[in-house]
Amino acid sequence: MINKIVESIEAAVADIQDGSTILVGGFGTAGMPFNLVDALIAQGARDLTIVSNNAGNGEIGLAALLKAKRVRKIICSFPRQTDSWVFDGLYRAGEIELEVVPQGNLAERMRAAGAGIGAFFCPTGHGTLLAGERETRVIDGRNHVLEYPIHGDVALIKAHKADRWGNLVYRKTARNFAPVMATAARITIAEVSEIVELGGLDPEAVPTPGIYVQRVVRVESKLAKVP
Amino acid sequence: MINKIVESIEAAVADIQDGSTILVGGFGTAGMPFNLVDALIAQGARDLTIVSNNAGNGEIGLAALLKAKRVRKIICSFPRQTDSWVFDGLYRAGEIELEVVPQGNLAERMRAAGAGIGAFFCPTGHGTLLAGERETRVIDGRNHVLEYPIHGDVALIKAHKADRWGNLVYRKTARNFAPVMATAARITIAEVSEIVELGGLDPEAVPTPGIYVQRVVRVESKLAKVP
Amino acid sequence: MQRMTREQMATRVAADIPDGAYVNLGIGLPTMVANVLPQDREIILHTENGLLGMGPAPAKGGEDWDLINAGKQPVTEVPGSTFFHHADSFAMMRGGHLDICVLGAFQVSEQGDLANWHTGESDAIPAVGGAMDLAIGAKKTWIMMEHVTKNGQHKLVRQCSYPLTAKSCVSRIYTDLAVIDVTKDGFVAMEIIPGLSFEELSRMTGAVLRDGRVRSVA
Amino acid sequence: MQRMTREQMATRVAADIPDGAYVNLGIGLPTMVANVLPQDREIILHTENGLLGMGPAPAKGGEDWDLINAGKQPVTEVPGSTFFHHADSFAMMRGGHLDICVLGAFQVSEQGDLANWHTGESDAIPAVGGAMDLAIGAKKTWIMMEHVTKNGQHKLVRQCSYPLTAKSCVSRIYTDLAVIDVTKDGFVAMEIIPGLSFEELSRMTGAVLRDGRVRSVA
Repeated sequence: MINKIVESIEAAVADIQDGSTILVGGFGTAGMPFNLVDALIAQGARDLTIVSNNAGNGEIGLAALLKAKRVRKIICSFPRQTDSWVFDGLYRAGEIELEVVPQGNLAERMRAAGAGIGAFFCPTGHGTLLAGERETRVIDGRNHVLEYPIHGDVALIKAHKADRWGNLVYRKTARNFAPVMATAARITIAEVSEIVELGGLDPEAVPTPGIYVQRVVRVESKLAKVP
Repeated sequence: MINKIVESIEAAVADIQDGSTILVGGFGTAGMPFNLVDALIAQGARDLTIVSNNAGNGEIGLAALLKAKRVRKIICSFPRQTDSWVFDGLYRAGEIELEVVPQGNLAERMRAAGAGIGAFFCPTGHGTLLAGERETRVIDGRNHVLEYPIHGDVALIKAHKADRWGNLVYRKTARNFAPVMATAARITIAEVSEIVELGGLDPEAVPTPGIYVQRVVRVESKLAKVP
Repeated sequence: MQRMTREQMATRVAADIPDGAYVNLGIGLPTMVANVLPQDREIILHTENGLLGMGPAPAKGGEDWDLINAGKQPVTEVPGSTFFHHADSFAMMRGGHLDICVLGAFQVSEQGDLANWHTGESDAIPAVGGAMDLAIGAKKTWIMMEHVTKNGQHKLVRQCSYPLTAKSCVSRIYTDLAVIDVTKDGFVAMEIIPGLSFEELSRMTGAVLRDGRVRSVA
Repeated sequence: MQRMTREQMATRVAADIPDGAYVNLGIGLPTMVANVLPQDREIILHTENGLLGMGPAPAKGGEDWDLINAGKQPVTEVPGSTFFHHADSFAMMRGGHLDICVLGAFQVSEQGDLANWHTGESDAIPAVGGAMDLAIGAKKTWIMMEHVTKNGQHKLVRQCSYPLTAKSCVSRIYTDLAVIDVTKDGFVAMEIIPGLSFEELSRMTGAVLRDGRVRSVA
């Protein structure tokens, strides 16, 4: 019998290795897996590469992971926010490596990783600093840049409901990167607010089929805005 | 006010031009937009390029369009079926051009067209006849073939329900290519069994947001298997 | 001369958005356009964090922090809205399906090059978000910004001195002084606020400006 | 010697599919595996036309022609199933998420090359379907086929003479005579049906065959 539900959040993250690349869901605080990130801090893995849209808000979640000096490098689209002082300080002190990726490329590169696409040409970023030394090509008269997949060792994501097969549904814009990250990581761990019986989700409306999910843990959702 | 619902199926297909590339939904008969294809036959456009998974079943739908000699070329993954005698006859008589594309590439190339991807590298078909003269590249030690988007002038698809914004939901495996084709065509025309009020579809469960749909027409669904 | 207020600028942009248009409003100034959309038009707003059919801000106390816009402010959903994940959302944008995106800018060049993500200062922390995707993705990219900086420096320029967001992507610029089309012949003033002459506007513009206004037969 | 029936072959394949596996069964012979899956294991079937969690054929009269498998036969959905579109379905396959796919074949070479889509005859109508995607997409590609053709010709060969579906993709072959692993050293017989000697099996195999059977200490 398939049962991806893990009883404790500590067990869910226990085997995360030093040096891992970890995809962390969320756009700002919406969809941010706060409980899993807290568990990762407690677990102690270090020298991590984090892939996430932002670089932490306030002093919680990713910001707390950064503050604990566990992160070697962050790949994100928008590190600078009004409440990203933890990241800002580390960056200015030269204590963290930053790779800025256009948000659409961030999503599409993880989608490529999950979909078996070796690389793709896309117009975004052509002629800008972020295209860097990347290969370019004119296709149909338009400039394109060659982009490669971003694979994760682990994805930490938040969903609304799950069943024991790992099928996940989300709430509103908290969906954001989670379904894409789930496809791009070797091990996807989801924190959810509710577990339903198998068959309790509408099969026409499951953004993340369970094949992409290895572990599910039920938690109290931290919905409130960062203070 | 936005109202994509067209009163007659004749009006829905009236402006399809000779020489168009038409993406036709369906996998076998599931999701095949029989009513729209019949309307296209009546409308009379010719010299068409058809992109569809199969090349028609029995004497109806795509097979009838082929029989009416309206199709110059078909791009599909699996023309040969037990009931594809219309296509088989035209092909052997040299009266239709065939491009066979692996099913995953067919889907992904239309997805690329809809997603603004200029080209992508993928392992499927490497070292086979179907890779033809395509560019290849070794990425991460694996052989890949470069594939280009397939754009449609028109997509003809079948859905289950729609609202006046063109939001579409599907039934079971009749979904297949339709959401992908809707993104890849300049004009997407959907036949549906039911029209609901705006707000009548679950916003968490709409595989085809209305932005991808230009016209919707209500019809009696032809669900029955081809005799 | 009375410069347009931010609200007036938003109203001016909104007036040009046709019924039925799919529109993405960038963070900052363009967000204000959502509040002044013409009531008699159905305009569908896209937010790149996964919602088509975004509604106005919720009433105080009605915030749902799972329902936010690209600026991370709470919003609402309208009937007919749909949610999707980030790759699907950017596919919608980058695939050319949005009719218009409205973005802020540091500089726009007469070729339509856009600089709106990085000041180029060496100690600045770069942050691009969806700007590069938006600039190249929509059918039309409009810019909404002050005509000159607070210090009076040009923002409409011959060549952007700031790092580019995208080349040749801007088709129209709405400023607090004018509406300017970006054409193959460069900047063309289509409207100028009352009390400001074309010559004065030209001096506040860092590249050749042509006069494209339709003159009324007086 | 008694060749295995198709049902016996299906049962033999099914026995090797572990609990919790995600599996795609190709059209034709492999479809039969669905009917003989061990009752004490939860095995989730993928069908490339957009369903994960495919169930058995419906009772007569209960067919829903919107719910079919890749062979276009009516099927059912099990609790926990999910539907998705074709690009998502092939992303699932091509992204390496399926544990096993079981395919039929014309020929398999000792390098694991697969030929199963085209006989190479000049008047044949080519039709590939999802075969090329399946062959390269799953973590393991297993083949289920007769050991030799009806005319006694080899199907396990040194080099495929038919056009390839994919190179170096097959890891195991289940025939009506044996279970053969495809290793870097070529074909290795892991099981042979009772009454057939290794030497006889070798003669029916068009490439070098090694004996990999575990001998019981007699």
